This record gives sequence, C-alpha cells and structure tokens, in this order.
Amino acid sequence: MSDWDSADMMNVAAARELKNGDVCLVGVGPPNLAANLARRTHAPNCRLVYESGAIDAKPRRLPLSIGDDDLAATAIAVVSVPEMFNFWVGAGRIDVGFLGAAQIDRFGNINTTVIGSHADPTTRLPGAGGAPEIAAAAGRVIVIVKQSPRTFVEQLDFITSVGYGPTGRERRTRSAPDRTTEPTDAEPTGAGPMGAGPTGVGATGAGPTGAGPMSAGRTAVGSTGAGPMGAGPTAAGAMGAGRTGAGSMGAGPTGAGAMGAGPTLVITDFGVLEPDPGTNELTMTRLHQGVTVEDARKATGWDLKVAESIEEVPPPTATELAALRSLRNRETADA
Amino acid sequence: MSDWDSADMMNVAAARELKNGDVCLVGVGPPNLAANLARRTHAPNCRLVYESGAIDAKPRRLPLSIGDDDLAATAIAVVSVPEMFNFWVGAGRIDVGFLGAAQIDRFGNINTTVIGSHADPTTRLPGAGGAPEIAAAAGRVIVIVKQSPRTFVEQLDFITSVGYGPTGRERRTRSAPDRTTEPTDAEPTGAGPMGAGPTGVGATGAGPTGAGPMSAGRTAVGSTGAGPMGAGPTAAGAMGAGRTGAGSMGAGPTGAGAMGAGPTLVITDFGVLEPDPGTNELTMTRLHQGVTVEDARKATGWDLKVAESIEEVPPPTATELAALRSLRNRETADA
Amino acid sequence: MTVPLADAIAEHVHDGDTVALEGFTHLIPFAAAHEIARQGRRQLTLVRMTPDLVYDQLIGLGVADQLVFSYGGNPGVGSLHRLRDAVENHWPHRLAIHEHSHAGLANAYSAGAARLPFAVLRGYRGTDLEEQRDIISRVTCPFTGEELAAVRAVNPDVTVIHAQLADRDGNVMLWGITGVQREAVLAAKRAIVTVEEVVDEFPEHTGAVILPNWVLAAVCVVSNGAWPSYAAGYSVRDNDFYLEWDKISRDREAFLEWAAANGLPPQKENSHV
Amino acid sequence: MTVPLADAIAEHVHDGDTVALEGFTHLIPFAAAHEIARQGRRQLTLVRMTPDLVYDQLIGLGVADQLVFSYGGNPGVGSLHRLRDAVENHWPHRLAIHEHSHAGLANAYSAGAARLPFAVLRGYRGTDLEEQRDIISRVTCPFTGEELAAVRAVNPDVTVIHAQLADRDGNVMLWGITGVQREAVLAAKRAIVTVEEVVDEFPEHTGAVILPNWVLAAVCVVSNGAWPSYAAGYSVRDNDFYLEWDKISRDREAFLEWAAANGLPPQKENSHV
Repeated sequence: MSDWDSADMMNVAAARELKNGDVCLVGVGPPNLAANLARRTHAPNCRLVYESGAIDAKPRRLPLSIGDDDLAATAIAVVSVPEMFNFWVGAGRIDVGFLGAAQIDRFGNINTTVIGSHADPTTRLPGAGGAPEIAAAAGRVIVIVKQSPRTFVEQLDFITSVGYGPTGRERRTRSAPDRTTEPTDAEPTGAGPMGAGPTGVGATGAGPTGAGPMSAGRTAVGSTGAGPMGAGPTAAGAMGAGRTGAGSMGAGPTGAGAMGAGPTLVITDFGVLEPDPGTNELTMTRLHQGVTVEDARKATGWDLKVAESIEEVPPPTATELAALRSLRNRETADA
Repeated sequence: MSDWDSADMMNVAAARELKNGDVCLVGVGPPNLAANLARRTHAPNCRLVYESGAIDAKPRRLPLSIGDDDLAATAIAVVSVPEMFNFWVGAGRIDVGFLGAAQIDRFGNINTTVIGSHADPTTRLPGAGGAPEIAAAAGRVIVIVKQSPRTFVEQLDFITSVGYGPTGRERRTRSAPDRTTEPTDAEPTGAGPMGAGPTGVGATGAGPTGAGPMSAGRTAVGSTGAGPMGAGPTAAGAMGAGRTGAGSMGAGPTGAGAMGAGPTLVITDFGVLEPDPGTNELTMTRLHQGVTVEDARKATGWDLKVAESIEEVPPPTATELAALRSLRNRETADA
Repeated sequence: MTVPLADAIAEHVHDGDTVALEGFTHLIPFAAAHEIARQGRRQLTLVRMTPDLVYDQLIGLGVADQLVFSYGGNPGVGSLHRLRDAVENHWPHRLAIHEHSHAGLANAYSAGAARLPFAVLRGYRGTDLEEQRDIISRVTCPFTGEELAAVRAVNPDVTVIHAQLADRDGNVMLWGITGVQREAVLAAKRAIVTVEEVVDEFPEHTGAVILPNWVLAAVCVVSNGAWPSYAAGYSVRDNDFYLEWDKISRDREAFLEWAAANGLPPQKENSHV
Repeated sequence: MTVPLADAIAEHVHDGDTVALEGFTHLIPFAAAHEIARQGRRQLTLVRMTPDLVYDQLIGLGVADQLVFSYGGNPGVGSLHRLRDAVENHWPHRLAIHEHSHAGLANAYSAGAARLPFAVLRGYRGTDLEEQRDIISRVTCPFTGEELAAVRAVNPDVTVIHAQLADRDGNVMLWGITGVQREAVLAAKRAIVTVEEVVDEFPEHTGAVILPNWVLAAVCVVSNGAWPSYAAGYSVRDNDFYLEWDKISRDREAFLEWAAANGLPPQKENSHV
C-alpha cells in the first residue's frame, strides 16, 4: 500500500481543480483542506472566500473553523454575512463552490438536512448552511463525498441543494458578474499534475461538461431594451467569458434561479464523477489508483453509469502529500 | 425693529422643538442650522443623523453640506447610504425629520420636484432626496418653509412627500422601533425658553396634535400570531412609548406605509401651523412677534384656518441669537 | 452606563420570548446564554444561524420550545448531540424546527432590521426547504416577471451579542468576523450586549461595527464572555472545548453532570407539549 | 496594477453606456468625469444619487441623453443651472429624466449589486414619483399581505468612483462618508477607481470600504481627483468653487467659456433627438 489513503486522494484531487485566480467559497472540512492545499501547491493566488465574511483570506495555518480570527486578520476584506450572501455568493461572484453531502442522487442533488421525514427524522443532519445558494450560484460546484450505497442513493430523503434537478433537466443558468480583471499572477492556470481537469477550461468557463453548448468568449452586452437603467438582470454583468453559457434549456429571467453550471465534478474516495453532457446523469469518468469499476458500482445506490474510456487519477505527488501533512499538523506555510 | 429677522425666528422656533435625546435627521439649509442651534443651546444631547450616513454627528462648526468630513469625523458611526435608509430612516429610528418645501398644501403634502408638468416643467426643482421616506417614517416631521401664496398652494403641481394625504385622511401610522434606552443625560427635556412646544410631549411621543388618540406608555408586545419568528412587522419593535399610537384610521399592515405622526408642525416666517386634531388641516396656532392673522392669511394660497386661541411665539433670546450668529460665522462651539 | 448581566437578563428576557444570540463562530455570547439558563427561562424560541454549542447547551437544558436556524453542527467536529436528541428523541422535550439556509436567515434578519415584513433573495428554488411556507415563499418581480424567493422577516424580542468594547456612553464596537450581529440587533425589540471592557475612546478598526447606545437596552461588562468562542484581540477560540463537548454532549448523563457542575438547572417540564 | 486614467476611460466607457459616477458629497470622481468629456463620449445615461456639479458639467457639455438621480441641487448653494436648462429649455439638447428618492435609488443599486432584478422598500407610497412605473412599482408581501414599493435594479455598464488608496495588488480602500459606492461598484459590469495614492499596506480605518481587485476593471492614480469635492485625509471641500459654480453655470456663455478654458469640448449634436 502507498503512503496515502483515500481521504488524502480526495483532498488532493479536489485541490487540483482549483486554479490561480479562482474565487473559491470554502466550507469546513475537506473543502477547507483542499483549498488551502491548492494555495500551498499549484495555485498560490487562488482566492479563498469564507461564508463567515472573509474575502481573499490567506490563512497562515489551516483554519479549524470558518470563523477563525486568522481568516479575518489575513483577509483583504471582511464583510457581514448578509452582504456575503447577497453581494458575493448570490450575485454569482464565486467561481468554485465546494459542497459535501449526506446523500447525493444521480443528478447531483444533495441532502444535508434529514434522514427520514423532516417533521420526525431518524437522523437530524446539520442542515443547509450556505449550500443551497452556493449550489445555485457558484460558477461551478465540486462535491466532495465518500461513495457508499447509503450516500449515493436512488432517492433523496430531502432536497437541500439542487444539482441538475430531480430529472436532471431542471437547471437553468443565468448571467453572472464575472471579475473584470484577470488573475494577478502570471502562473499558468491548471499547474497541477492533472491540469485543471476537464471542467476547467478557461478561467471562468464552466467547461464542456456543462449542461449544454456553452457560449464562448465575450458575451454580447449592451442594453437589451430594459429601459434607462442599464441592461436589467438578464444581461447584468455578463461581461467576462464563459459562464454566461445558457445551457440547453436557455437562460433568462424565468429560469430556475441558478446562475452557475452546477455540480460539474463529484470527487469521491473511489474516483471522479461528472455529469453526462446530454442527460446530466453523474458518470464515473476517473478512478483512483487501485479502484475498479466494480468497486465503484458496489458503492453506488443506483445503476452507476461509467464512461466508455475511464482514466486513472494520478496519485498524490510527494509535494502534495507533504503539503497536506503540513496543513493537517497546522504548521504555518513558512514552517 | 429688533436685531433679528424672520429667518432667525424660523430657525430658533425650529430649534426649540428638539429635545435632548431626540434622534434628528438633518438636511441642508435651515434644518442644519436649527438642529445645530438646538445642540448649542438647550439640547446638547440631541442626536444628529445625516442622510450621508453619519450617526450621532457632533459637528464642531456648522457643516456646509451634509457630506462634510467633520460629520464623519465626529460621528459615532458612519454607515452606507443604503443602510441609512433601510435600517435607520425606513425602520423608523428617526424621532424628528425636518423637511423644506417649494409647495405645501393644507394637509402638509409637499412638492420639491417640479413646477408645471413632470415631463415638461416650467421650473425643475431639486427632487425628492430623502424626503419621501423621512416624511413617512420619522416619528414627527417639522416643515420649515417661508409662507407665501406661491408656496402655500391650493393644489400641488407634484406630490413628492406625503403629509396627511390629498384629503388629510390618507395617513396611517405603524409601529416603529423606539430606542430602548433613555436619553443619556439628566437635563430636563424642553429646557429652551418655550419648552418643547405642544408637539413634544414625552421623549418619543408624537404628541396631542397627532392624527388621533395616541396610546400612551408601553405598548403591548408579544407575538400576535405571526408564527415562530416573533411578532412580525405589525408589532415589530413596538416597545417604547408613544409613537405606536395608531391614529384614528388604525394601524396595521395594510396601512399606507407611513410610520410616524406626519408633519405635526409647520414653521414659517409668520408663525407656526399645526394639523387640526380632527381633519389634519394645517391650522395657524402661533404667530411670531409683530405678525397679524391677516398677514398670514394673505401669505396663504387657501382659506387659512386659524386657531381660536392663537399664541405669540416668544422672540429669540440673546443666547439663541448669539449661538445662531456663531454658527453662521462658522465658529467652533468653544470659540 | 453598564449594568450587571444578571439584571439585564432578568429585565429583558422573559419566558416565551423569541431570543436571538448571534455571533458567527466569533463573539458568541456564551456567558449571557448561561445566565438565561441560570435564571430558569423557558419556552423560548431560539433564533441563530449556527446553533453551535451555545444552543446545544440551552436545548439540552430544556430552555427552548422552538429553534430557528440555518446550520446546526459543531464546526469542524461533528453533530450537535443535544440538538439531535431533542429533534430525534424529543429529549428533554419536543423542539419545533424552522430552518433556513444561511442566505435566507441572514436576509430575514436584514428585513427585520429594516422593519420590512419580508426579504427577497435568489435562493431556495427547487429545495424542500421551500415547503416551510410560513417562513419561505415566493414573489414575482414586477418589472421582469422573474419569480424569486421571499423569507419572512425575523424580529426577535431580544437579541444578545458579545462585543469587544463599549465606550463610557454605552456605544458598542465589535470587529473581526462580525457576522449578522448588526442586523440581529437592529431587528430586535431589545438588545443586550456583553463586552470585554469599557474604554474612553474607540480605536480604529477596519471592518468594525459600531452600535449607538440608543439602539441598545443594556450593556454589560463580561470579560471573556464569549468562551469557548473568542473575541479577536482578547482571546483565542478554545478548540479543545469544542472537541470535549462532543463527548459531554453525546451522553445525557454526562451532559446533566456538566450542567450541574456549572450551575445550570435543567427545565424538566414543558407545559406546552 | 494601475493604468493611466485616459486609457481606462478609453477602454471601458463607450458612447451610449449607462455610467454611474458615485460619491456622496465626498470623493466625487471629477477628474474621471472630465476625462469622459474630454474624450467626447456622448449619449450616456448618467446615474447618480446627487448629480451635483459633476453632472451639471457633463449635462451642460451635452454628454448625456438621460439622467437617473434622486436629488439635483448644488448642496447648500441652490440650483444646478445646467441641469435645469437641459430639462426646462432642452439646452444643449433634450434630457430624459428618471427620478427616485434617495431610498429608492440606494436600494436600486443594492439590488443591482446582488444581481436581483428589484428591491423592496417601504417608500414612495402616495407620491407622484410612483407614476414612473418602469422603475417604481409595488409588490405584496406573501406573508402579511402588505403592499410595498419595488424599484427596478440599476446595473450600470460602468461605475466610476474616487478612493483614497490602492495597494500594490490593486485592491482599493476608501473611508469617511462612503455613500453608495460599494453598491454602485458591485452593481456595475465594469468599475473604474481613481485613487489618491498607492500604498504597501492599508491603514486601519473604522468604516472603511475595501474592494478586492477582482471586482475592478481599472485603478488609476489621480491625486486630488475629487476636486472640488474632497478626499478625507487628503483634501478639504472647495466650498468656494461650489459658490463660484453658481455664477459660471447660470449663464450659457460663461459656462462655455469655462468649458473651453478647461479643455472640455461641448457635444453639439444629438443624433437621438
């Protein structure tokens, strides 16, 4: 056996998906570890945003909660929680949102609320937190979750956060304000050993695995008949590249309120699942070293779809493992 | 002739209406002078709020604009303009709002927008600014305006801010959050030579000249069937004394959106008008020294209602005049 | 200008009140929460984005009938066992749950602070949280026809927060992660603030929130009043206690022993249920 | 990280754009406004709570076709004569007016910053401003049935502000009276900031607003770029110029002389009218 386990592999695989300049909404647990790992390895200028209000935090040690003082002390700005959700998360200013899941279904919908009924649950889970709006509004969503039949279920007990919707066809994307400056350093994007992966085409694009054909490059702007106040919400802020792509269902004010491309990646202890470009059904596209398709199937509560050509996820490098251990030991970056 | 003029008298009369502890929304012009005069004479702990965002400003000299740095530098807190209007003005946290007027009608409705039609005006006035929401939400409104037939009109060209409404019966008051602490110093309220005047009964009450019978003392609180979240907007914050009084039309969520008692006082260069307790028609109740009822009638564009027993406004005291001159000369309080 | 904490709680927190104790990881008003329990308050509706240990304790003590929240975990550790025991097993009694997302509850406080009956946000769409129609609904934009989420305003009877500083006039200053405290205070009918200390003049702190004395019902000096949470500049988070709580709270007996050792009386009866 | 102002205006401000120059008395971006005029931009829709001298000048120069505002006076002095001349006499050409109250326009920016199509406020009721149905409407609270005002979101193509500081990475800090600048920047598709100077590290300032570089299109160093407005800590308001402007702006000829002396070309034609 190697000197890493499946939890390490999950964190490393997630970290590799972050690129320099990405604005990343970081929650407690594995996302926190993955995002800080990215900052210590290939993406030092990945911008960490914590829902506690810290924008562009540069924690010196791995924070133990999303409210550590180190986050506020090292952030460029600290804003109130309402402002964080209205002006930053809800407005679509997050490139990458990480989510966990107690249950996930084949269309990337997530339950973190209850097992059993809401009124009288057998297991009360923590609840929604920031997840529903991150799931809706982040440019792309990466789910980190261990794969098991109890977690990968045919039917959720409760929909806390929407992936592609109950039938995979409910997600509609909207325009979102993209940053107007490019990443501040010259390091090439996707500098990790895998590159940014298939979901990471362009700094702000949702990538080819999104819900349909993506419009590329600069989206048309200009007032589209919305009166004197500018272009109105349908075109608001549609300046940057990529994320404006409407998906096969079309965009517009009657859409389902989602802005981003949805859960473009589910990273598990067995490998990586991505939505099928046509149906949005989560499809196993990559496996970790030593894992078989059969293992993955057994760990899935539905008849798992597997890509025709499945890749192996490169194992953690020595650099990645060292950084991971340093973070877990709460060493400072300089130590 | 005395050593003061009608403009001095207006400012002094307005200043006298402010009491220690009053939270006063101050605009440019006469209100600015009146509020700072009150602070330098009988109401040193009158709390000045400027719509630029300065809360509890203590300007050392008379500010020339509502955005002077002295306001920000001496304020307890400076907030954004959206916050000022949502959390402070709109929420009903202002005890006294001052308004000016280009036109005012017999029910205290105000025009500061246009003379002529809105599309093609003969005179374009500055517009609304903070006035519509101050008129609606301040605990009581004091209008300072020179009396003339061009200004005191039968029919407004445009309704910018609502007093008691077109027929005097449209105003409905709502609960508002009162401060929960008393004024911080022990000086008696109404320490000026006239006391606080008839509208100033109690630190937060709208006074007997309001729109109807006022509930006195502590308003009933507790959840009134609004579900688990507290009492809901109809009873929200109805803790302090007085302002909760519903007026003759009753309060409640279907009201016209107004929170305060409306223009309880109109101070002119001729004297003081107050709304009739029954009809809300502005009624001349006090005259400045040397002014006759006939003078006031001639300066009014409608058949002016006059109180049966009319009082004379005491002329400015030497102290008031000295403070006024000091302010106009932009001397600091200590000078 | 300050009063003893016990007096502030006695005067302003009543049985049956809707009470919000806010503080997002940072500045959680634990001392005030314990005083509420110590004085035997009951049938409270507790509101808080992240119940955290502070509500796990109050719920275990039987102080609450209802909980309004958006994320109920022990951050970085795991479950809130007392909260789970109340919901799953009705121990010590039934706890009614009203739950939001963070975005929803933050906006509900903001609407409360503005004395608006509801707030609009782009959220909740497609989630089962929307089934709580009494607190989550929809509105249609009158300009574009877009349908958006609406949340009912939250207006607590009492909001309690912990802050770093008060000045001699009773104005309050907090900084660091300030969460939703300003909105929660302004949404409340009465607000109580515990502070680390009283100073003559506030220092400069980017990101600080300042609350004027006239929106506060009481200011109380309670040094280290946020423990095991923290006050930036005064203390650090006691992460060990957060871990230890996982053990204490897992077991009803261990929890009751902890309560007894800390002078916190359990409320056994619940006349409402 | 900074660029010359002329380059920023050339790249980001186009004929026909909706442009917001914000700053509430304090930090008004006059230098950027003059650069917009100098480069001959036209047919702009100008958005600003308080048009102030800065828009009086642009309107007199014929740069604007439309104005969105909430209070159009020369603060403490009197009228904005160029604005009045445009509205009353269509000089130099017709100016379409869309007007709000301060509360309405502040909320319209806030909605824009949140990428919501509208904002809810308790305002406007009973006023004739409500007749502008394309920007002011009503919504009904789904919980209480109360009818409230709604304003259409404002999303400028470009927002321009002046601030005290940028750091070496192009993050921006402003303090003092910060008005609606944060909301106006976040509501825009592109934001340009002129700053007094660039520093290695931001100082502590209670009430400061900080904007990260990734929400800004360009940062330009323009010392005293707010004159005759001011930048707290750097300059004081030139109240004499505000008085002087009353004389300059009263008379078309005096205004055109002022424009010529300052290298600001009038836009004579307006192809839209």
